Amino acid sequence: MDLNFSADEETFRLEVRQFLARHLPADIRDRQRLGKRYLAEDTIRWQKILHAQGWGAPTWPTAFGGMGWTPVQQYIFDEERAAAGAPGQLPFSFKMLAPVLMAFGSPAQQQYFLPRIMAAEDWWCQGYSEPGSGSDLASLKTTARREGDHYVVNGQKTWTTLGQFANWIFCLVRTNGEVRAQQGISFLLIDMATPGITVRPIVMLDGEHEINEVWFENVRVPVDNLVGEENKGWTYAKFLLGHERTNIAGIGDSKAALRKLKKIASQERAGGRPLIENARFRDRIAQVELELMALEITNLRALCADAHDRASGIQASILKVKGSEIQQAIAELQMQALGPYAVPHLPEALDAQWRADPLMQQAYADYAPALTGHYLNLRKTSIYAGSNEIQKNIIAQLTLGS
Amino acid sequence: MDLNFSADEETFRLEVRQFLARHLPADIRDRQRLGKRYLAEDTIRWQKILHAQGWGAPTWPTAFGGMGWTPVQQYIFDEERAAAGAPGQLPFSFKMLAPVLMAFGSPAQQQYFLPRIMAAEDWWCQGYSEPGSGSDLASLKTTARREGDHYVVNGQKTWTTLGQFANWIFCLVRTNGEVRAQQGISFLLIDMATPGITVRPIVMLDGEHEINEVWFENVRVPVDNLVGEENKGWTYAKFLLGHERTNIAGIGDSKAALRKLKKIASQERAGGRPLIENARFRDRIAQVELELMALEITNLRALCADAHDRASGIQASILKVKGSEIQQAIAELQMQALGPYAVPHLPEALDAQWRADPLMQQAYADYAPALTGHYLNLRKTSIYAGSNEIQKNIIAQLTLGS
Amino acid sequence: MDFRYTDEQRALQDTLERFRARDYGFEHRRELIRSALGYSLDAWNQYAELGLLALPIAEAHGGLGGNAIDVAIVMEQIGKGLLLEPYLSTVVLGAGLIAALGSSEQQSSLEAVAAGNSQLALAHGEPGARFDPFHVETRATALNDGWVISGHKCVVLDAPSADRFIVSARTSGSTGDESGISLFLIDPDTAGLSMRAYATQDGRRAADLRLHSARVGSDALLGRVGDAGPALLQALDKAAAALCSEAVGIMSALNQATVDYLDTRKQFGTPIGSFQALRHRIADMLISTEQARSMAILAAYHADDRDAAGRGRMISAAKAYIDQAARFVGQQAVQLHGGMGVVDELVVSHYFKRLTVIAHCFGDQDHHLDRYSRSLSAA
Amino acid sequence: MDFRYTDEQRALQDTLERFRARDYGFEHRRELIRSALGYSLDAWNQYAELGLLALPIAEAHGGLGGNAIDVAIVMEQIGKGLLLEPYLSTVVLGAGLIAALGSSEQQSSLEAVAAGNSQLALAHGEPGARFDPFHVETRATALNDGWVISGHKCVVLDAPSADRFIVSARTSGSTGDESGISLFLIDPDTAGLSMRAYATQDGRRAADLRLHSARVGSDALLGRVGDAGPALLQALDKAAAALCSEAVGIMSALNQATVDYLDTRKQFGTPIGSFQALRHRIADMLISTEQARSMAILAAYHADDRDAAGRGRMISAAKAYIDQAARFVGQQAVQLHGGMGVVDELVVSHYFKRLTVIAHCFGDQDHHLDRYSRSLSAA
Repeated sequence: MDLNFSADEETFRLEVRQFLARHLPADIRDRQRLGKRYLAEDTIRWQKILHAQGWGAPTWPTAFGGMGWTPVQQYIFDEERAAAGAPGQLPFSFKMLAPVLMAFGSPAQQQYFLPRIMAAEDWWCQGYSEPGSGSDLASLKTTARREGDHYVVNGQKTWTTLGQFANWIFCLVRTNGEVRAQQGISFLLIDMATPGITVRPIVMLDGEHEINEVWFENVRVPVDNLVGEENKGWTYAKFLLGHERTNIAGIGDSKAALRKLKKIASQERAGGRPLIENARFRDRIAQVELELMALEITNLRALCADAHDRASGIQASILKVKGSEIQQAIAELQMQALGPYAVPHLPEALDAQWRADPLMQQAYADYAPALTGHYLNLRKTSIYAGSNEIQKNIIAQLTLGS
Repeated sequence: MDLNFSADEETFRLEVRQFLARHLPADIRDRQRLGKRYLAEDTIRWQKILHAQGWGAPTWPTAFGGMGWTPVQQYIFDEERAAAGAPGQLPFSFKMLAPVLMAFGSPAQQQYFLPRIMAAEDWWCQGYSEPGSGSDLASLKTTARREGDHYVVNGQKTWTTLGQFANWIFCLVRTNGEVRAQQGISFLLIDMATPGITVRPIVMLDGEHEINEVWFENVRVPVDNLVGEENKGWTYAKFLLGHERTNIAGIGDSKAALRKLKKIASQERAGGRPLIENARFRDRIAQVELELMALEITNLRALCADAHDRASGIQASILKVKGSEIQQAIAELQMQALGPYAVPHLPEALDAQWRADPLMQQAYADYAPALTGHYLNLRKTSIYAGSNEIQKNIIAQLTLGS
Repeated sequence: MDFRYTDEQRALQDTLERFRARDYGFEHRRELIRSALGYSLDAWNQYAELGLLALPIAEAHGGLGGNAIDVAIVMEQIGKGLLLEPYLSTVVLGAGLIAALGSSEQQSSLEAVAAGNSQLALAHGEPGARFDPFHVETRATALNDGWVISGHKCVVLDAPSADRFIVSARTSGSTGDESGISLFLIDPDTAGLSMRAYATQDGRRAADLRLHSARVGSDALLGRVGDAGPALLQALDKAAAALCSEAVGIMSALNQATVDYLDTRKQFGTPIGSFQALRHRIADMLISTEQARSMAILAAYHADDRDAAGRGRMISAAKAYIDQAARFVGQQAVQLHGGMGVVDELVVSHYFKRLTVIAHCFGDQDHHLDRYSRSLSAA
Repeated sequence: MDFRYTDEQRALQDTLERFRARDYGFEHRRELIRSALGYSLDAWNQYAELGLLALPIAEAHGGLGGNAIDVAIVMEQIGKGLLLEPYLSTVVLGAGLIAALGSSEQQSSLEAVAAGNSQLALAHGEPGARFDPFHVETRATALNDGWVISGHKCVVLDAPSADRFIVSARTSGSTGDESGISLFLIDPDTAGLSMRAYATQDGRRAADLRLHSARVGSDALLGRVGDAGPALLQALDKAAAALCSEAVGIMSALNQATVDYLDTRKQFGTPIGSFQALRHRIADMLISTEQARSMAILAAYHADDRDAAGRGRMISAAKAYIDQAARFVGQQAVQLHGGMGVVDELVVSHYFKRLTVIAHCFGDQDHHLDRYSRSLSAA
């Protein structure tokens, strides 16, 4: 047993850190640090920088342009990425669609789409959930009717994260309504520019536009855009959901968030002293730090286990449940650290160019405007990607049987 | 709205308090205070004293010898009783059997048994649960076969609390095995001296003998000891369970336990100062005190509501869940206050005549020997009388439907 | 011991329930939030007509002489309806302080409050004060026949619509002292006073105020010089108690909304309300809410007590408990609504945001737990 | 980064699992608890034969040179089997301190430990010390060619069967100082030493010791005068780390027992393991246990660190976390067993009692949370 990273791993970490220090644009880093409003441009710029370095797809196999990094190297990369304040890569493109294309896509699909993802030429969003089909995904109703060499798609998808920026969407559609729900589903790639597609914003509880409804009205999709076989989409969907949960714990981001929390608690004052010296608040920080220490080891244990162990659903579900709880707890403490200043809502302060108001400047720190909205927004983490209740169902199922 | 007790109620409280100060024997009080091993004799002596005062059955209607006290007066009586360190009355006799006899018993049964309960001439125990029939009580298997003017009882009851001291047991028995489970049950009164009854101790996790198994082998019970009608026992059983939950919150006992906790925390030392000045431990006391303050009001709201509201199962279930959680939390803090001295197990110290060991005397306070066992023992409170999971089922059932 | 409302109190409750249902629908409320004012002047006038604005003001000052229980009834309905009007700021805090400390001339201004013609805001909190009631660094210095005031007041609730501020300032002593704090009635257009208005997370309005040698007359002083501490503390306690009732109103509304959702929403072919894990969650939410309701009753009952130590214990017990319970109920209501819990278009997220804001007003859970906990070792 | 055990470690684990299954059944254990000694000398001899008693002792002193990971493997199995033998007292604490501080003559006594012929007990805790490692009021004064020791040592684990005590006493400084603490090897029959033996809540043995001017020779001193603090602290940290592994062993055994019970026990015609609320409880127990396991690994990995601050942070993090997790898992295992959880005749209550005792040994949750939390604002 050796809980230290190997010399090679430490060398790798240094290389990543130096790359980030040299190439991460300061304006992107500062927006991340201050929790400014999401800019699609940041994600694209940064992806192009990564691609130029040859690191466009750290999680992919070398056969498809990945670097063949070990899981531990990928973990180190993500930790350093988060620590430096660089954006994450688009999960819909990299962690969801790409593995499906690699496993089930045609060579033509692989050769066309994968390089475009790496080069930030395409932006993919996800067409899975529908109103009424959330945890019970197989009950989806969007149809695709074959007409010659096209499918004609009708229906509605929802919870489409960042869909307003996407030029492609991958969709689960029903191609056969006569059979058991799971057996009539297909997996389609759809160009968002196709006539008949309407994207409507859904405003979240923090007042921000992050998710969308996507409506399809007689949308014609070439049959070449079918992934794998018709009516086999449920298999691909489950495969995708398995990949969605890799790195679901978000250790790197939570470690960065915890450092930020400590910084905030050192800067905010209570009773004339730094808040972090208040034993009650400090205990709260300590409690979540312990959870995170434990989860980091739990995550690394999963990464270092052989492939068979790693695939165990229990571990992935634990990482999802605890990872989301920790993210939420840290965000809540960041907000609570503000005391009364958790109350103002200044959406304008989330704009990149906003500068603190002279009247409030001294009292209202630059990190303050984003924190309460962030807390509100992160309630989603225990709901999405298989709610924590679903994860516990999975754990119980694998332990107790049905 | 008036959260003060009325002048009459305060006068009543004073009367109760004076009575307790005058009549509660010091040796009983001290055993209660120090958590000594349960003495049946204490319960009997105290019941005789109450009876002599004319207060033998505070919770009963006047028609049966009760005092016609209001629910609030009963509450005050119990609070003062607990504060003074007097034993509670036997729930099996007073809160379970008696209401059933009053509602469904024959005049002969009422006239014979009720006065004997008040005079502490009979000690009743409960024959409800069986191995395999806990929460699912209606699946009970003990049979009573009619033979002339007797029933012949065969089977096994369990979890019979204090059964080793009882001279009577009330039992649910199956008198018809041909019908739906609930429809073939009868309610029998059985003299424990009848041949064929065997009482076997069950040792609890604290090493004490508090509960028993009761075995019936061809036990002949006169048909006069049938309560109500044959095969209607399930109705009476449910009626009894409803009464079991009155005063289930145990506010008086928990208030006394909380005072004891504060006393312990004032006496135990941490870092050279009283433990109660340690903010972290004091916060834990504060948290449970808030729960208890809230539950006291919740309980009083239920008592003061009109009879219809009071019967609402939701309120009783809340009182059971929170009441047991609070009892457990206080006992846990009492144990934790001892620090390393939570570890010794001195069962001999629970004997009434035990005097502290000279070697440990100064360090090991007189309250210490009972606390860890008490914590262990009280795990039962979230299990018995309808486990807290069953209570939540009830709340959900009444709120969401089935 | 009697938990019943009086007939008048029941009538008050019924009236407000009807008002909410009839005049304060969710879509209407969304429009109000988007409006410049942020609430409804029509509703405010109705409050006046219904006597809500005169409710806790003593009869001697033209009020109805109601008590904190009456206010609690109003606040619970404000919670259930997510009403946006500045009731707490104007009636509980503003009018309460004028009634407690004001000269007879100042008291006469309460008639305008009762009539709906005057709205007040308490400018008390300061950067770095967190929730310490006596952490006042703003300074007022006597000059000629008046006062010069300088300082920074933060997150002044309902400031943008107020026609008068009650500003706390230190006239003697040091930061943290109870004595030496004075209150001043100040017009928003006073020279030297500047305001940065903003929305709050729950869609209301507030502002930070800066006073740069703002000059006010001697008639601005509310009560005796340096003596406002105890009345201020009681006003803050009353506000905390009122928020407790508002939170309980929200929690019961959230429970109802969640129960309705679980009954309706289907997954895997059955209503999700049939899943035992969710059923037990609902049971836990109901238990928390009933317990919170008991604490809100306790807080309201003691909010009028003059004895600061005993009152403070009860208020802090209630606010600490209710903030915790509200956090649980709010978060779980969102969770059980799934994706529908985190969108703006359903009321559930608005209830949740209001509970989040309540937890950061007039002392958060840690503040009140600390205040209560300290009283244990002092006892 | 590598979480695999070595081949030797896997063999050790397998051996102990076989030993538990073959030689340490529940009924056998009950008899041992009722015996005068309270554990099995046969088992102890087997420990010696298997090399467990020599495991963490340096090869230079006749040991196997194992590390804290090896000890963790043993402790996890001790937890799963609820083994009663004084392994922690003799090997981790006793032998560990002699190895760390002893003269070569004292070190030579470790051979007897390794052979199973000597059992040790650390007499360190004192009334009022709670879990402060440097709260030592027992005094040792040099007299002629030896020492005179007076004081009270409380809850000395495994004292009744020990043939030597390691007693901490203050030779200089004041209560709470790290420096000025010395350790002494003392025979139980030393004049002036009296013992009150008793059982512990989990069926083991311990004692309070009184020293009334107990006289020992100069060769009783372990290490240099007044310098034992750091070694003592590390021994206590190692003991806490070992308990973490023991607790994780118990928690996984409890989870397994509970899963088996839920699969078997029927109510309302179906196994109670089909009720979703209970299924989610099991999921929560498994999650807690996996997280606790990670913390136990962290503690074992750092237990051998010489840097006290870094080590202490990790040990306290682990013990605070695991005490909390063990409390949850233990209480829920009892709860899910219903009535069968609170009786003596099933193993579940015995596991629960052992977890309860572990939570009160070598620092409780509050002690370790405090130690960890303080390191945050110091950082």
